[in-house]
Amino acid sequence: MRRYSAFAIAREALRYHQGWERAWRAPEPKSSYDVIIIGGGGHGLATAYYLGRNFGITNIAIIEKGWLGGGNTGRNTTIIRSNYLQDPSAAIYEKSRSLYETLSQDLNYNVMFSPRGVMMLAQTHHEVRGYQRTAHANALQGVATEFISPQRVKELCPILNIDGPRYPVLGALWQARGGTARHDAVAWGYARACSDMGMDILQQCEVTAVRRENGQVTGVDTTRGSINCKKLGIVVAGHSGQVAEMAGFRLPVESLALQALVSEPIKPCMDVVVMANTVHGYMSQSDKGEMVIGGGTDGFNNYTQRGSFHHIEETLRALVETFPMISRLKMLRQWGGIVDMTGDRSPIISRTPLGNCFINCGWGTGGFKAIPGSGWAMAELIANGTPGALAAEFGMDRFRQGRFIDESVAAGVAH
Amino acid sequence: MSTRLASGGRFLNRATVQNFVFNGKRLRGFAGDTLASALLANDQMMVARSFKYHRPRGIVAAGPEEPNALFNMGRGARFEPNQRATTTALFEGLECESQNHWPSLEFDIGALNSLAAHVLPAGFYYKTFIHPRAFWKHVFEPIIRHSAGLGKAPQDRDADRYEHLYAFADVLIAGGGIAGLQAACVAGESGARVLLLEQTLHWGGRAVNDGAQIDGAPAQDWIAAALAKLTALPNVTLRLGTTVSGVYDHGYVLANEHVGETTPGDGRPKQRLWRIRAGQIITATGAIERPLSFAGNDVPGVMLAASLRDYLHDYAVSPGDRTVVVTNNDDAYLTAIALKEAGLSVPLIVDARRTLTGPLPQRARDLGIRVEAGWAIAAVKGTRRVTGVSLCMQAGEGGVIEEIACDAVAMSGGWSPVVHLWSHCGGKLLWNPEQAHFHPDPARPPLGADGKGFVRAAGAANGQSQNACADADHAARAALAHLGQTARTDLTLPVLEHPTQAAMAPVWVMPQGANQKLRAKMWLDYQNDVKVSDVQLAAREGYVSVEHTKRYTTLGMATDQGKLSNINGLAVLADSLNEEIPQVGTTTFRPPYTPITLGTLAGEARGEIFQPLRRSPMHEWHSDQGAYFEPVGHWRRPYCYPRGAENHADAVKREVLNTRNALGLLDASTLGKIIVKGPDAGRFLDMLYTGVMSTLPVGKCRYGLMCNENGFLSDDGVVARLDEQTFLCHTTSGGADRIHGWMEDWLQCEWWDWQVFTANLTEQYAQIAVVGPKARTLLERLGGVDVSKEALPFMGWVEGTLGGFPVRIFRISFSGELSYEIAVPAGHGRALWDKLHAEGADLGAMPYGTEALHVMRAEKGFIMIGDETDGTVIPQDLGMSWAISKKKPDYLGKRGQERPHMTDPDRWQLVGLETLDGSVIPDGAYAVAPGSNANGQRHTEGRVTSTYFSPTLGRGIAMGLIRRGPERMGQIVDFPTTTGTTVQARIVDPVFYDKEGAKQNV
Amino acid sequence: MSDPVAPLTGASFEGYVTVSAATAPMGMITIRADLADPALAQALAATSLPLPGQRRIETTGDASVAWMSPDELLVLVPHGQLGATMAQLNAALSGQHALIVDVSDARALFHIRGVHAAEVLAKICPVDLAPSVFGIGEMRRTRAAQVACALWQSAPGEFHVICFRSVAVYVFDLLKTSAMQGAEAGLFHPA
Amino acid sequence: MLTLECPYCGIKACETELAPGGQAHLVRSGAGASDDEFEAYMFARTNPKGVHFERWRHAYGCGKWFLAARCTATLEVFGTYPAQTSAPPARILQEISARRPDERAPK
Ligand SMILES: Cc1cc2nc3c(=O)[nH]c(=O)nc-3n(C[C@H](O)[C@H](O)[C@H](O)COP(=O)(O)OP(=O)(O)OC[C@H]3O[C@@H](n4cnc5c(N)ncnc54)[C@H](O)[C@@H]3O)c2cc1C
Ligand SMILES: NC(=O)c1ccc[n+]([C@@H]2O[C@H](COP(=O)([O-])OP(=O)(O)OC[C@H]3O[C@@H](n4cnc5c(N)ncnc54)[C@H](O)[C@@H]3O)[C@@H](O)[C@H]2O)c1
Ligand SMILES: Cc1cc2nc3c(=O)[nH]c(=O)nc-3n(C[C@H](O)[C@H](O)[C@H](O)COP(=O)(O)O)c2cc1C
Ligand SMILES: [Zn+2]
Repeated sequence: MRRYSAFAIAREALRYHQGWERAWRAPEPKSSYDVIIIGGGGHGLATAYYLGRNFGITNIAIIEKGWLGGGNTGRNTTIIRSNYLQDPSAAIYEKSRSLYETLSQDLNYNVMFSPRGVMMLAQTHHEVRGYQRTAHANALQGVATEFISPQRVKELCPILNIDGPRYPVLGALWQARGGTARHDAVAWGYARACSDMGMDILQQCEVTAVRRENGQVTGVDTTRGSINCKKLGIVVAGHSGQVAEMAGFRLPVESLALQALVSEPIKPCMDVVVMANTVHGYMSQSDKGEMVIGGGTDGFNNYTQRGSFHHIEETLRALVETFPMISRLKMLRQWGGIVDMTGDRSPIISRTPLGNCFINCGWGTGGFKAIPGSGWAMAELIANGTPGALAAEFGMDRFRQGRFIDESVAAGVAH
Repeated sequence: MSTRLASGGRFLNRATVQNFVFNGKRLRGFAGDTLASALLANDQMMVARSFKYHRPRGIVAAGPEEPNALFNMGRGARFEPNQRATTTALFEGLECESQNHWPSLEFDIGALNSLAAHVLPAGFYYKTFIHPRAFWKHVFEPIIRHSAGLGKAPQDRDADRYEHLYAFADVLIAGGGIAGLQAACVAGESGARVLLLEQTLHWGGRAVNDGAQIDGAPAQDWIAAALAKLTALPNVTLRLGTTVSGVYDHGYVLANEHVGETTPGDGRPKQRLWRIRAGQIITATGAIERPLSFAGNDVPGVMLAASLRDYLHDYAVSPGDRTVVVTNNDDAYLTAIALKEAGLSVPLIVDARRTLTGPLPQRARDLGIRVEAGWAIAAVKGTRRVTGVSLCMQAGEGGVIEEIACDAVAMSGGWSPVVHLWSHCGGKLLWNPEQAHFHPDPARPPLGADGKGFVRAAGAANGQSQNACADADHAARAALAHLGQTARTDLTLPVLEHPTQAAMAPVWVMPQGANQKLRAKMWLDYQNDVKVSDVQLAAREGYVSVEHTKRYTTLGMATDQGKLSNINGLAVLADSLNEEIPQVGTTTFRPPYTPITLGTLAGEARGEIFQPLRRSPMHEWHSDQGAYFEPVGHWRRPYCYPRGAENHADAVKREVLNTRNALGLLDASTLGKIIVKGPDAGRFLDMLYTGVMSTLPVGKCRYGLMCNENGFLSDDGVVARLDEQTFLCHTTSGGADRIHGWMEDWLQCEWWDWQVFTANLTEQYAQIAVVGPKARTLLERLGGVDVSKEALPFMGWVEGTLGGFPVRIFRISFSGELSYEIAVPAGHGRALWDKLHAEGADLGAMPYGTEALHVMRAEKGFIMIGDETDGTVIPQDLGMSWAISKKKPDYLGKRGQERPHMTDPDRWQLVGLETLDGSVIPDGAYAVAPGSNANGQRHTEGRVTSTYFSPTLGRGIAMGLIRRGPERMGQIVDFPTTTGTTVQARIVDPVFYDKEGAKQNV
Repeated sequence: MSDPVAPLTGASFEGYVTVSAATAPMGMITIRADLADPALAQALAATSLPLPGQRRIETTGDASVAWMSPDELLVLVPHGQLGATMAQLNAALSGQHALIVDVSDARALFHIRGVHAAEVLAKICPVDLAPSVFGIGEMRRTRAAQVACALWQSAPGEFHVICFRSVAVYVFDLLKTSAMQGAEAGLFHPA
Repeated sequence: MLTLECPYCGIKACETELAPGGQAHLVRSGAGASDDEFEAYMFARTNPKGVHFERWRHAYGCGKWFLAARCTATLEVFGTYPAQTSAPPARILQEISARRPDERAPK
């Protein structure tokens, strides 16, 4: 693989950039692989990458029905943070966040991780107590967060109206090294690194059946033919229910539409990520200048990547009240993604009823930030057949036991 | 030079001059101008700088597809960035300035980027700025961010207002060109409810400037007649200045009406968002002309041919004195002819087609215009405005044949139907190779609730511009048929005639064999600076899906959303991949069609009516007393009532002590009050609550807990039995609606054969808690009800007339004091409240707020939903097994509570916590246990749930959930704080005050 | 005993329509019973109230009765008649499975009058209020922006809206904002 | 933005007047249910990409729960019916098979 650098660009500039090679190969499927990963989103690609990097397993196919990164990885609001309340969540999200810190260097692909800081506003006394609780938990979990005053909130984000008559800002949970990253670059960077290790990325290739024998997976049928494998990882987010059904088991998952929108670009005016959960809105400004805004989730099962408009309206109502100056920015584009919500809204990284088949799903509205950590933990599970410490609590059996990982308890939401 | 002609301009009212300011210069236009036409009339060729390279940019279009002419407009509280000049009506006093440059439009430091363009190709930042790591956040990203963005960020709160409107129609028609008008006539005259919305301020669309004839007369005549007809129909609603922004599932449509934009401050809403439900939607949105890709096609003065014609006809503006026309189709000849007829010079028509057969080229030649077939533009000369073009053969590599001086270039690459509205909800497209455009595929429309298509395209939007009237007629009839309405058969179809146009020839790169150097100067996306070479680079690097190309190059992601660039871009991509255009496909069309301000989308919901604020009947009294409120759901409840210089903590302390020692009054009106009645009411409540309610005697109250099916505690409250079949269930303030819904859910969906009715009477009653040792004295003073211990014992209730008020009095206590809760019809609430204060003044009556309430209940060890519970806590964790019936076969949550994790003896359980040093444990603190887990996190063994300074005890008290807590009475646990210190606390009984209950039971 | 107070008693606003809060409390009674049960119609007849059809509001004299759901009616009477009507209903329905409750104090009532009354409501209610569609005597439960409401038209250009008491100020503010001079949209009648 | 007809009021309600309530026809497993039954009742959902039977409440209307058959991939609606129904009515099933002859009956 030709390394990317400023020097390489300068050299290429002299010949009109004719010399760049493909970022990832476009191979024909082989008849068999050691591991097949279904799903070319961030989580699938990261799983393959860490299987190669940490376990030396490279005879891998990543099968993607559309274009890689075209699922939720390509349509999320890119918030990265690890200020979760429950221990298992804080562990995997912090692992992930710390991997993001060096991801550009690890992948030799600039994913533009921007640790500009994430604040979650406390706008009711109840929320204040909730975030103080999270701050205490984080301190014990090794996650650097603090509860900050309204004045500090205003300093960090001057466009915020902290004395709104309805919900004055009473403080915020602040994670200085949370932030954003360029979502597409995360998928592309992993893909390039996977391809470089010899893995096959098969795009426009939909898995249509999972072949099984004696409680084991033998391979998959795809729109580009049948492919055998020794182990199978299912990492398809919103389509987890579909693929699990092909594999013969049912998940505690429902697929719902979650929306987002961007404004037209304006000059930089907001250097941090702000989440206002009382009024249900969150916003950041991308490096291109658009305000990136998350909308709400539909309450009904939905596989259209659209979602109902009233959520956009509710979100904007909240944000216009929170950031009055944005009323004169314009919505440029709105879209939706299909998120997979589990019974406790926390993810699943788990063995399945099939011995050599593993599933990673349920990241719902908040799994972009988890991509490196989840890939790391899923690789461990696939390679060893048993979960490591990071994934241990995320098994599917927790629903039967009532051992939920519930993040909603501290006034928090998941994005 | 761009000027206003002495006469003409069909939209102008020359009698009204309008003064405006651009970049500090005072300029003049006329009423009827757009900002763009007025700027052109003032020879303002360069109006902007592009996003990435800061290239000089001029106006290229006359409609919403304009990518360049975006301005900061207005000032102060009416400042708005990124206003598109071509769709902004000029008004007196308008102020605007160009964007994305420093220090000025003409001299811009950022333009240096342009020099470095060759090291800043698509995606360059993915490949660089990787090392050293810290540089990204501190050096590279700030530089990138600094140069990002177009307009400035507004500063102040918006001075304008916006509103919404719901509308309904059988047939909604988007676009008031001849297709839209014809569709409206057919549907309207057939009696359907029709809504016809046109984004511009004029009806008729392109037909007039395209020289169309209808029924043998100029199109204008037919348009006027159609409008007259439509205006007279009561079932037809017409709107100009209203853009259809988005089509959503089940016929939901958003449209953005521009109401008061040109009259700032006159009190009208600035914009109005129409939220429409339509049975059928006809998208008659016309087509958009495409640019051609030749080197320097972005120099100010290069314009779309039809737009140039529009400026000429509509606003009497000629963007150039000498205009070279470059085209691959006949339509652009209309522009050349129009220029010539206006007395302007057209030195050359460059036509990429090898042979020209149609009558239009002939007419141009007849007018003396030079026409060169098979030619192309090799490059445009000039930087801030066009000074000339160099010409070459289209089939070649760009060898210059000739150079011509000119000050404008009119280009036409063909037309793309506006298929956005068709596509928003999933309508699919077909490629038409003759027209080289995508048009709606009638076999794959967006599907409505009935599974059938609910959008139809008509006219140019359907690829049927030459046949627009008949096509629209057809669409309207199909729409009516779908709705089950009969279309009138006696209407005559207008006969539409256009100047005959010969076939166009797709031309994606000009010249065909252009080398890399030229391709790096051919702009596809003007605003985002995406060039032909960028798309080719993306293809080379494997970003071959059209979606990858879009994201890698940002093609089509600018504020025009690719209205100009998309088809050209994907043609270049297809060419690079050696694929056909339909195989490459389009990117996804998403709402809105043109950007809408967020204020419009938020609508009227600002300030006072941002959200409903629920007020108790005594709300005004509380505000008058200077209460500090806290939100509880949408309610506002007084948190405390500070007096004088008191801070909140002092006020709470006073309120607690006064209540404990004398008399406190609490507005408890927000408590949920739900009536449950019927022969099966007892049985029903036994399923709902963990305890038994069916055995509650009439006249008595009982405390109960409700759980969800997972077993987690969801609400609590006191139930009073009113009569044999009737119970009154109190819920938490935040829980009333939820619990009422929960009850109805079970009654309607699970136990629908049980005879139970419910009614949520929360707001029927004001409720006042009269609390403290003097409570009885006060009620006795009011008189009318025997409130003695004997007549109304603890956990009893009575009904009567207290001091003249019809009341129900409950003897319940959440504070541990002697306490009465008085329910009175809400219309009497304020009067009773006033009376209690007046009569109780000498007894020390004082109001207390929610915080004093919380403190007092914590002193008593009473749990609070939301503090002791958080959705993961079961009643067993709270030592409330006494409130759980062991005898009942079932209740909601019982099975959930039997799962292994719920019965684990290691669960954290409720205890009291007494700090060793008397301090207050910080809110949310966790108790640590030795060691760490496999993920390196400290072990914990509990957490505080409520922690207060107790004014009664003069020290910190807390409740908390501690692993095996109740077994560990007297042990010490450690609570590290976030400041690095540790608070130690002893595990004690959670009841800190009056353990025997002597005080409340007097 | 003091008289009960209606929310925003008599407050009124002149915009391009007139919005006013009821000047005195209205007696309102919720009846929950199976409306399909003939016994209910009989009982109502005993109190000289008709049984309204689906989504109808019927008025006889100064009493009205509205269909709220298949097992719910809302009776509106002058406040002075509240007690008597309650007693009559209780008597007529005694022995049947029914719930009769006074909700007078739980509600706020507004009147919207003027040719553009329907349009003002169309700004906040997702209901087709075109004269050709929404007739006189139809009772519609829906939402006014973010809260529940019920509305009906008693005569052309004369609408009535009921909402919960706690949000009376919110609904009044909404109506005032929608009815502001200059905000005419010309939806059903030219502006 | 869905519209669903409330079978009680007979009006086409806007989605914003309704509250969604998840999968329909779940059979409650209370005390005494096996682990499997209880887990399935609480968590296992069909989540089909296709026809889904689901619960809705006419929350800003009559307050009644009703059931709907709706396709989650196209949002097409096959009909609504009262909540007091233990299984999809024949009328609805016929409508589905008429419009979707190839669709596998949802489990
Ligand atoms: C609007 C929105 C905003 C969000 N905001 C945030 C945020 O701010 N922060 C955050 O952390 N998270 C956020 N998320 C969540 C985050 O996007 C997801 O959790 C994450 O991207 C999931 O990644 P993934 O790789 O698991 O799934 P995806 O990226 O969806 O990848 C799954 C892939 O599987 C493929 N696939 C499916 N079925 C098949 C099949 N049969 N055969 C082959 N391939 C198949 C799909 O095509 C898809 O590409 C947001 C999500 C959305 C929708
Ligand atoms: N030469 C060509 O290839 C060509 C191409 C396109 C159009 N035409 C001309 O167009 C005529 C066809 O008429 P037509 O009515 O189909 O198209 P039209 O372009 O004349 O009218 C479309 C109308 O829709 C409006 N519109 C577009 N998007 C809108 C939106 N989202 N909301 C509201 N309004 C919107 C436009 O402002 C315009 O007035 C022909 O007579 C011909 O003159 C010619
Ligand atoms: C963080 C982020 C920023 C985006 N910025 C833009 C933008 O500047 N312009 C734009 O047109 N779309 C932008 N998009 C939206 C994409 O164009 C696209 O709508 C989204 O990725 C979903 O894909 P789809 O609309 O093709 O289904 C952005 C998306 C994300 C996730
Ligand atoms: Zn209903």
